[in-house]
Amino acid sequence: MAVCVAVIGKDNSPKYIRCSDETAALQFHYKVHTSIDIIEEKLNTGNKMAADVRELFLGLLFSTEEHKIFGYATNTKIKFIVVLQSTNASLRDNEVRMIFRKLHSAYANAVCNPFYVPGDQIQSKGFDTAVMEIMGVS
Amino acid sequence: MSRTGARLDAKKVNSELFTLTYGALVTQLLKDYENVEDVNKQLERMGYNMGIRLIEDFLARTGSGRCYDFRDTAEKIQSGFKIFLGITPTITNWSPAGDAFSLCFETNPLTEFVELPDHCLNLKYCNILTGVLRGACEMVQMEVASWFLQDQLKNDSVTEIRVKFVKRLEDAIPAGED
Amino acid sequence: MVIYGVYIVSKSGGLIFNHDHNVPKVETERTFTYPLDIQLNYENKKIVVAFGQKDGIKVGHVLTSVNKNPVNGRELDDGRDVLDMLSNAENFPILLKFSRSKMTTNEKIFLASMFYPLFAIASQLSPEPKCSGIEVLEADTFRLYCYQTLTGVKFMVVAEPTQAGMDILLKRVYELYADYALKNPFYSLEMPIRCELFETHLQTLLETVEKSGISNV
Amino acid sequence: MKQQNVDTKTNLPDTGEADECLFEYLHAEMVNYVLSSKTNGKEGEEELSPLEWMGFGVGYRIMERLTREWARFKDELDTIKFICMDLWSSLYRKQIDNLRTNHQGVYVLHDNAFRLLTNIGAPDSTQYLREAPRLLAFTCGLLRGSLANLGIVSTVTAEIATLPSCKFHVQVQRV
Repeated sequence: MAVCVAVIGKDNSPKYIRCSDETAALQFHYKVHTSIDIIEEKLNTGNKMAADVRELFLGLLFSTEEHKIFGYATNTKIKFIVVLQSTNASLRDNEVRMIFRKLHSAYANAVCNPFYVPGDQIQSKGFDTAVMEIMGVS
Repeated sequence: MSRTGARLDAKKVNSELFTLTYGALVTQLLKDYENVEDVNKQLERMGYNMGIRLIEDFLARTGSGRCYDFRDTAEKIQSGFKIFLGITPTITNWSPAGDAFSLCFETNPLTEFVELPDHCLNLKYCNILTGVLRGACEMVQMEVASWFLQDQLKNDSVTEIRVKFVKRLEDAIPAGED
Repeated sequence: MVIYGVYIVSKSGGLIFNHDHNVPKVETERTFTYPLDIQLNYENKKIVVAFGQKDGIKVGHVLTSVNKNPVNGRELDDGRDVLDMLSNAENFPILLKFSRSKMTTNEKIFLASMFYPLFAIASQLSPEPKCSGIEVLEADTFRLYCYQTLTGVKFMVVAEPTQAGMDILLKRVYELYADYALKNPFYSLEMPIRCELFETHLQTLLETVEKSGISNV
Repeated sequence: MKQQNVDTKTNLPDTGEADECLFEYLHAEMVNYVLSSKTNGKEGEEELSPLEWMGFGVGYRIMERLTREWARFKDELDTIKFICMDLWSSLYRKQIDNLRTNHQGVYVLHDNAFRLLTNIGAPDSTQYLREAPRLLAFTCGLLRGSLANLGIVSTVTAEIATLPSCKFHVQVQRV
């Protein structure tokens, strides 16, 4: 299960961050920021790597002893970052992809709320629920 | 082209186009009017204008006949929702006199993505529906009133529209039907 | 098989659309010598044959041109009074063209508003309630078919008595109305229908029915 | 619209999807609303910017959904092609008929029978030519919004020569 989920806007500022353990929030925020740079790098590798990054799922960004950090960037230049525990048994590739698909679809729904102004912080019960599901809390 | 993505489902996308366009309209109205009540009224009025045209589309498509009983009307309205919004509201809570009933919705394409912000609690987001009902029924010479009793956007478990028969518009009834 | 025309009457009884489809043209042109052996009268802003029917020129026909110049009211385009001209021997021999008078839009509006109460009377004559009103009106030279929608709009078609399937045609016209008048955002309800697209589709529909029958629409 | 039996339609399971025609009716009402609102009482050019703005929001949002299962776009032209083919055919029933570009940020999208014009314009008709731009403002905005969300800032204008065809001019703003 994910321990931290973040949505980063077009301008690289966080639009949403949620951690399962709020006391460790600072540590996760730091990881998220590091990830942004790695994602930017992946997306800006020029045309040589273009074939690789045509997929929205960017795979493992980096890992530490405790955590594995995965990234995903939409066609609309929104980035999703998910932090998973390294010890977590369920780290198979398509499960991670599934998490991002869920996240992306929840994000698209939140954007389609006519009262959401694109670029604002995401404050949506529907999105919260989806993130909670991903983090395995309810 | 080597597209990995699936083709888009045109029917679904079209439905979303409608949903999003309606959302854009509601937020535009909220910008244009200071008073939320005025937004509700404007939505109703626009619904009325749509209803008076939509009814001909409904009649030409279904070839359905005239209603001589309000229960009949309720069923026609239900099938109208089915045809135009792809949903079948349940008909419940008949008044003892048989002149009022409720339409209950579990889902509704209009509100598919909507989360009402706190400052809009007086907004009747789907008020266009009451206008459509009024316009459509008026064209078949029936005056009805309708209003929201429950609204899922306001945390009710269902959305409930009350529809009440007011009168037959005798003057407008075409020759041969009175 | 001939369809003569289509009319649409709004629920308040006003003519909102008419289309002359295949109105037979009756025209006769010939040279006359003095004195004119046909009696002409000026009425309703037209010069009309009052008496002296001959050679295909019938009482009620209208004088439409003199020496190939069109007649407007009782004058030619250059302002000469036609009746004065015809009383003067110097102007003869003269070439006159007569034709059956066409209904003006005003006359059509008038007739449509007359049909409205007729329809109402017909439905009152019915011994049973909920009568459809006039569905067919029959004459030796034509039949008029009428279909009233639940919203009170009347669709009418005038056709040769032998033309079949006109009830189906009316339903198709109703659908065209729903598609090309009501879905046209610039069309307001109850107002005259002036939508070219409606007209072209109607024209095509009528031609198809005439050529290959109702089963092909 | 053909006559259909009620039964065939009502027996289908609920799709929760709105019928296509609703968008057209709603759009017509929005046009009327914008024209009748107070700023439009004055003389001069019709103020259609609220329509454009509503279209922008719709385009922006719908793009988020439509590109969800789509591989990342290679470049600008790839994006425009997506708009002409996939977006257009699902929103307006057919693809853009002709796309031209000067390869310097100008794209002309030509639709021979634009959905919102097909109910009013007979081929080569000049009727409604003056009023027709009202029916395009929303779509101009929708295009601009769609592109904006994909990272392409642009201005979009429309041009009608003969109904029901029209052209959308997209001018990409380079930074």
